Order: sequence, then C-alpha cells, then structure tokens
Amino acid sequence: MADRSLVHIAFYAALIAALGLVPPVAIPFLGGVPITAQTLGVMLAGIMLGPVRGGLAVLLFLFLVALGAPFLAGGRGGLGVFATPSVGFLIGWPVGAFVAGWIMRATPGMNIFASAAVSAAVGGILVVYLFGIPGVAYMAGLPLTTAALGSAIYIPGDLVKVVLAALIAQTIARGLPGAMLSRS
Amino acid sequence: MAIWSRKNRQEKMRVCDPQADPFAVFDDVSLKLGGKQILSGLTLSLREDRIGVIGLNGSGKSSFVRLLNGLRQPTAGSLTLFGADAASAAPELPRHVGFVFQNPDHQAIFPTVEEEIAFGLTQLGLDRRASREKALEFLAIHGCGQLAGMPIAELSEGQKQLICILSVLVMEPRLLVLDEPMTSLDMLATRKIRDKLLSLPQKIVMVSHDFSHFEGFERVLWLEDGCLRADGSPYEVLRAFEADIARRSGVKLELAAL
Amino acid sequence: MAIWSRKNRQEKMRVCDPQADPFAVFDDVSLKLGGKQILSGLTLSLREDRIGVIGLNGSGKSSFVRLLNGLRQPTAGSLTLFGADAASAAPELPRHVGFVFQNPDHQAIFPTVEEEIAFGLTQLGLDRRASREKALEFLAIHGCGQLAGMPIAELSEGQKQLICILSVLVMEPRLLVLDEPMTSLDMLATRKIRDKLLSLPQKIVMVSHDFSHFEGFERVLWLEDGCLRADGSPYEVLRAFEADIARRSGVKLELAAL
Amino acid sequence: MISIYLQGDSWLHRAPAGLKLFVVAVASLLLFQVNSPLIFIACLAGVVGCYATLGSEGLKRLALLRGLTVLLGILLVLHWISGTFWEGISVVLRLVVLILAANLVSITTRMDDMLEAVMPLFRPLGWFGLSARKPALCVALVLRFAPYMMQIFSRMREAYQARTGAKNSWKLIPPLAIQCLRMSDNVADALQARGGSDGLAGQAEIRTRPKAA
Ligand SMILES: Nc1ncnc2c1ncn2[C@@H]1O[C@H](COP(=O)(O)OP(=O)(O)OP(=O)(O)O)[C@@H](O)[C@H]1O
Ligand SMILES: Nc1ncnc2c1ncn2[C@@H]1O[C@H](COP(=O)(O)OP(=O)(O)OP(=O)(O)O)[C@@H](O)[C@H]1O
Ligand SMILES: O=C(O)CCCC[C@@H]1SC[C@@H]2NC(=O)N[C@@H]21
Ligand SMILES: [Mg+2]
Ligand SMILES: [Mg+2]
Repeated sequence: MADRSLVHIAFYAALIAALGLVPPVAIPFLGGVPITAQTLGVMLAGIMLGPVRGGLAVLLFLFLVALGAPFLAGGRGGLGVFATPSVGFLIGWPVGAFVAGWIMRATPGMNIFASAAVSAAVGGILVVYLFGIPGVAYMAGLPLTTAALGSAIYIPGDLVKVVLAALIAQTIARGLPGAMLSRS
Repeated sequence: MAIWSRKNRQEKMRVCDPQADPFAVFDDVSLKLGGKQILSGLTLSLREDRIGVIGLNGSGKSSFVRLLNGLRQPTAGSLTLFGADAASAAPELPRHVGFVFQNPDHQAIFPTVEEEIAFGLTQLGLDRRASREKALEFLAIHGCGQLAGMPIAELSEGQKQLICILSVLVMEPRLLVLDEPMTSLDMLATRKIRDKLLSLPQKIVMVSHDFSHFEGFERVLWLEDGCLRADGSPYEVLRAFEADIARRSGVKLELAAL
Repeated sequence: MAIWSRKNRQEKMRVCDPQADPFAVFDDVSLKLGGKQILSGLTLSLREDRIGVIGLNGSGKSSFVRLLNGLRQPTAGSLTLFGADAASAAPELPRHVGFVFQNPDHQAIFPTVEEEIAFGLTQLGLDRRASREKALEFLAIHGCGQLAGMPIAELSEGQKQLICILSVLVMEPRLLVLDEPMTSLDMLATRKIRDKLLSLPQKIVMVSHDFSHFEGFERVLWLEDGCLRADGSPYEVLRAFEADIARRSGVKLELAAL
Repeated sequence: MISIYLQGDSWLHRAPAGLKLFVVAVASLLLFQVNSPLIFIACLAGVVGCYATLGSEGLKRLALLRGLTVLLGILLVLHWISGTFWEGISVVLRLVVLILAANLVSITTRMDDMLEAVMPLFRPLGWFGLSARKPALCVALVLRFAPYMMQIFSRMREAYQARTGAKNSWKLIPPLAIQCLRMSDNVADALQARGGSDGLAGQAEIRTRPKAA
C-alpha cells in the first residue's frame, strides 16, 4: 500500500481519537454505552476514504485503543474496553465505515451532500446498530428488544452527526477536492 | 530592483505629530510562553503612522506584534491599546487592528478565496450577498479576479500570501499589523503591495527582514532576545543593525578561519 | 547588504562540462493538476552545478521543482532523472535528491527538532543512536544546538525554516532542490546558509525571488504560465526578467493613471 | 498518549519503550479486574510518584487532569444518582490512573522509540510478504497527528480571533477538517520526499534502465 494511503488511514484514525476529546454523554442504562462524537469520525472515514481505507482507518484506531491508548471518549482505552457492553458497537464501527465508503463509491453521480448523508446514515447508524444491539443484549444481559428500544436514545445524536458529516464532506469537496478519495 | 525611481516614495515620508495620542503604550511589558521568557521589560509608546520592527530570527518580533491585536496578553506589565487596557479591549480589537500572519497557512480559514475575503466583510456587518459582491470587486481591482473561486489549498504560496494581505486590507482597519507580509511575493506583487501600503491613510506596523520595505517609515524598533535593543529613525536603527550584523559575521569568519 | 565583499564568491563561479551527463532530461513534459494545465511543453536538460528558477507567483516554479524529486509525475511527455525514467526512479529519488519545501510547515514531520534532523539519517540506514548523535552534532555545528530539544511548533518561522534546510543538508544528497529556502531567515542566517551552499560540492537547483541568491550560478530558468520563457546565463535572464517587470509595472501605472 | 514528549533523562526516559507499553497494557487489563478504591489509591500514589521523579516539569504535566475534571465529575454524579456512588469512585480512580500511566509513557518516550517498540507486533505481516514497517509507521503517525490536530485547531482559533475577537464558532468545524486534511497531505509529501516508510537503506544507485529507442 502506498505511503500516501497509509498517511490518510492514520489521519482518520487520529481524527476519531481527537473526537474522543469531546466529552461523551454518559448513559446510565444500557450498561453505560456513551453518546460519543467519535461516530462522526467513523462516518467521515468511510465517506472520505472509501471502503477499504475507511475500514482500515477504524481498525487502526481500535488497535491503538487495544494497545492501551486512552483514545475512546472519556479517556478510556486498553483491552478492558472490549469487555464492556460497547463492544458490539466497536466491532460495528469498521464495518460501518466500510459500508459508508462503499455507498459513496457506488453513487458517483449523486450530489456530495446527499450521497454522504445516505452513506453516513446506512453505514454509520444502520450497520453499527446491527452489531451494537446484540452486543449490548449479550454483555448487559438484556433481551434483544429492550436493547434495541434502549438504543433509540442514540438516534437523535447520530442524526446530527450524519448532517455534520455530509456538511463537512461538501465543504471539503469545495476546499480540497483532492481529498475526496472515495470519489477518485 | 533599483529600476524604479524611489524619489516618488521618499516624498511621501510622513512626519508624526508628537502630540498625537499613542495607539499603544507599553509599560514594562513582558511575555512568557511555556515557562520561557519571550519578551521582557518593554517600555515604549507607539503613535507614528509607519513603524518597522526588525531583529534576528527568534528575537520576538512575531510575539511582539501579536500583543498589538490581543492575540497574546502580557504576562507582566501593562499594555494600553487605543486608550483601553489590552485585556479588556481584546474582543473589540479585531475591528480596529488588521493582522497579516507571517505564515499564510496560519491565517487562511475558509475553503475558497472568495469566502476568505468575504468573511471579513460579513464580520463588519455586511450581509452575505453584499460582502460577496464587494469581495469579488476587491479581488478584481487587485488583479486577482481569476483566483476568486479557487480553493485556497490549491494556490501557490505567493498567491496565498497575497490573498491573506487582501483579506485584511478589505476590512480597512485603523491599524495594520503585518508580520513579514511579502516574503513569497514576486517583484510585481511586492511592488503593487508596497505602493498600496504607502498610499493607505491608516497606521502600519510591519515586521520585515527586507529593509527596502521600510521606505517612508518614521520609526524602526530593533528587538534582540526579547528586549528593545534600539528604537529610532530608520536611518539610524537600520544602519546600526547592519553594522552589528557585519561585526557578528566578521567574528564568525575569523573563528572559522582559526 | 552591500557590506560584504562579493569578489570572493564570484571567483567560485563554476563552469560546467558540456559533455557531462545531464541529471534531468525533460522531453515535452507537461503537468496537469485537477484538470488545470500547470506546466506545458518543457523541453530541456539540466547538467549544471548551480541552476536558478525564477518567475512570477503561480508561474509553476514549485510544481516544476517537484518533478525533480518525484513528488509529481509528468502527465505528458517524458522525464529522465539520473538516467532513469522518472516514474520508475521515484522510489529511489529521495536518496539522491534533497528537497526543501517552500513552506516549512509543509516539511516538518516530527514533534521535535532533533527527531526531525535524525529522521533523515535513520532513513539512510544509520541506527537510531548514531543518527541522534550525528543530528545533535550537526545542529551544534550550525549554531542551533540550543534548539535541539524544542518542539518544532514552538519555533519562530525563521528558526523553522533553518531547521528544514538543515534536515535536508544533513542527508548530503547528490542534488539539492531548494524552493525559496531563505524567505524567513534573518541576514545573519541567510548569509551563513548562502556561504554553506556555495561551498557544497553537490548540484543545486534553487527557486528564488531574491536575485542576490543567484551569485555564482551558471544558469537561470524563467517560467511564465507554466512555460519556459527564457533559459540562459543569470546575467541575461535576470536582466530580461527585470526589464519585463519594469515594462509591466509601467503599463500598469499608465493604465491606473488613465 | 496525547500530550507531547518531555525532554529529559530520567529513569523512565531510559526504560525501554516496549517495557513501558507492556506494563501499561497489562495494568489496564488488571485494573479492570479490581474494584477496590484502596488499590486504586495506592496505584494513583505510585503513578504520581513516578511523575515526581521527573522533577517539577513532570509534576506540571499532571495538569492534564484539569481538562478532565468536568467529565469525571459528571461521571461521579451519574453514579451517585443511580445509587452506585462507591463504584463511581472506583471508576473515576481507575480512569485517572490509566490516563496518567499512559500519558507517562508518552511524555517519556520519543516517537521513534515508540515506533520501534510496536514493530514486533507486526512481524507476522512479513509472513504474507508485507513490510512490518508500514503498520508501525501508521501507529506512529496516529500518535503524531493527534497533537498536530490540536495545534492546527489552536492556530485556527488564533486566525479566527484575529478577525472576530471570538475564539470559537461552529463555523470552524468544516474548515478545520480541511486544514487537518491538508496537513496530512503535506505530511505525506514530506515523508515521500525523504524516502517514505521503507527508508533508503540499501538503495545505493538508481537502476538505470535503457529506454526503448
Ligand atoms: N493541486 C493543485 N490543483 C490545481 N491547481 C494547482 C495545484 N497546485 C498548484 N496549482 C496552481 O498551479 C499554478 C502554479 O503553482 P506553483 O505553486 O507551482 O507556482 P509557483 O511558481 O511556485 O508560485 P509562487 O511564487 O507563488 O510560489 C498556480 O496557479 C496554482 O494555483
Ligand atoms: N508557544 C511558544 N512556546 C515557547 N516558546 C515559543 C513559543 N512561540 C515562540 N517561542 C519562542 O519565542 C522566541 C520568539 O519567537 P518569535 O516567533 O516571536 O520570533 P521572531 O522574531 O518572529 O522570529 P522570526 O524572524 O524567525 O519570525 C523564539 O525563540 C521561539 O522559539
Ligand atoms: O464505548 C465507547 O466509547 C463507544 C461505544 C459505542 C457508542 C455507540 S456507537 C452508536 C451509538 N451512537 C452513540 O453516540 N453512541 C452509540
Ligand atoms: Mg516571526
Ligand atoms: Mg512556489
């Protein structure tokens, strides 16, 4: 893989880490899976880098977290976090980024904002929850339906992130067209 | 560069009214950053229309001019800007003080040239439509009409620097602070900007290593290791500085020859 | 700046062997970026030891020199570097071609000065201990010992630019490509770097708006709108350029006066 | 690992990076197995003690916690509301210990040492013919980018403040993304210009290929 791609992958991993500095909103139920700004980074990685590099960026981020870097929102890190109810969501992240990137690439003619919004919604919400909800159910010992209903609490925040991701993608397409790697 | 007559410019040399109110009064001002003493014990008042700032790399020029627009606050001593205390004046300073950063990459915020220029105008209260129109017009007047829609990231360094200067000029601040503003400009652009600056009625404080930019200036400050080493007419200060450089590099040469 | 004798330097003027192998051969080379024609139809070969590049802002100088170290590949025509095709030589070029970026912020990679300098040495295969030692020694020789541990982000612009030059010099490449390398340096540092460059046995290609940097150069290229407008001895080309500037700004003045 | 390197020559600076990383990784695993505030307090004392051995500059780096007080406070309040106050204390203490310990590694380890330390983890890639240097470089770059982004952010706030007097605006978010991306592009160029991730060792000459006439 070319050095340039490596740098881009590392960049989005770092972006997700940086978004971890935005204080998370702790949710006392559902085993404490927080509302976090980091999913914005996951969506952007997919939208901007395309499927493979986007997915790898998120994987790299998770690898660093596993190594002990306190990069998850609230300064959490280490292998321990993979033993919390968040684990399903965390596994869903790279897959979500992959799907978002795939949709972005599959809709080359579409207006950037619209295409990015769809990618972020499907990859960054649908796919992530597909993994996340069973994770919560398993780790927190809740029935699947309860876990699914409870996860609705994240939806408003996630929708805001979808809009932000689309807005950012559109601005970048104007200010730095070369960075829309998913479209080139 | 001697091909242009400089007579024209020399005639425009201003003489400052010594009774005029100073726009900046430094009283034993010091600045510390990260535990390091960057500026120390500066006492001076600025009232002239054209003031130059010189000094070696790392002597504190950029830090000094940042005090003038509230980007840095003194860590000791008192600084009065436009008659008000620097700390309390800080939020309103950008309206009156235009600041051109030394590195264009540190200044440009917006994605395209037009937005970057228009931003300053919306800041001054123009609506978006009007500010965009004025931005386009301003760019055209300064021969940059064709850059308007371009992403700033795709400009050459010199084009970027020019846009940064224009984005400040368009706001017509009372005081212009320029930190080595012409380092990447070509001869033609340098010439145009110098002429433009000379023709401005506003006050200017400019940092530069190129002394030809100080034509028509009334006063030059020489900073050394964060202290004021000299302060006076350009003729005196620049000559003293050059003599010092000659002496220092002479010494260096001798040492090397040993 | 006329305080230093220039005789010394003039004597060092090199004369190139016309039979020597050229290090770069351009054959109808063009470069397009984002659908825009940046360089077009360049045909020339470079073999001299000291080659200058001039031109107005946005004329394509930075893009041109980027071709020499493989950071850009021609989109049409053929480019041969050190006898090999540019595309296939690209991975090995950094070993032979040192590149000083126009904006120091685009060059520095590492958090501290020492790491930035040492990086190039580890790239060349030195082990980390040796490269760190050599980096510190090199910094000390060039009077920057006290900067070694500093974060690059906290340096002044001039200090940053100096570190960027040193980080390339320490690698001792066969060809040095310098894109306006001294714009932020003070007189003392400029002088030292110029002397250093003059004393180097390596080949140098340098972009500059300051013609005094071309002393001792054998050849100057003048780019205009991505094309080669002139190519010859510094005396001819620089004079023609200055005449052109005078003509253009004269025309501009007349237009403005109308 | 967010904060930057602290120049120095303490025992922690001299300790091998791999060992430091390993200790922190194991500690983070172990700390999630215990729940006793007493143990955490003991660990905290140990970690702060380590900072103290770095001298006053080291102790100053504890200021890192200041930025986290609000977050930790909220966490504690939430636990208090849900009637698990003591567990909350444990959670907060565990966090503080982990963050301080990880930060201790990064302020006493140069980036190239860190790079070298994580290299062995990627050796298996060699079995598939991939260079182990690349992922290691990625890790190093991530650690580099995080503070870089904060630097860009603060520079941008300066630029914004210079023209508005205000330091923050949501308007800065999209341009911030652009500037950060541009920075990453520049880093890619800079890296390529000096030999890229594979280095330049062992490439003495440019292969000269006779061109087809
Ligand atoms: N990535 C890019 N995409 C599109 N256009 C570009 C890109 N990079 C540069 N350009 C354009 O190419 C032209 C040449 O740029 P270049 O940086 O080579 O100029 P230059 O001669 O070095 O100018 P300066 O003296 O200002 O440094 C400019 O008009 C610039 O706007
Ligand atoms: N944030 C910071 N933390 C610590 N030291 C700093 C910081 N910013 C600047 N410095 C130091 O302060 C000194 C003055 O820096 P400044 O940028 O004001 O110099 P300058 O006179 O503008 O130099 P130049 O001609 O190179 O632009 C330098 O030695 C620099 O290393
Ligand atoms: O433990 C963490 O720090 C993160 C866990 C994942 C949080 C999920 S991702 C989808 C949903 N949206 C949020 O804002 N939070 C949850
Ligand atoms: Mg400066
Ligand atoms: Mg250039």
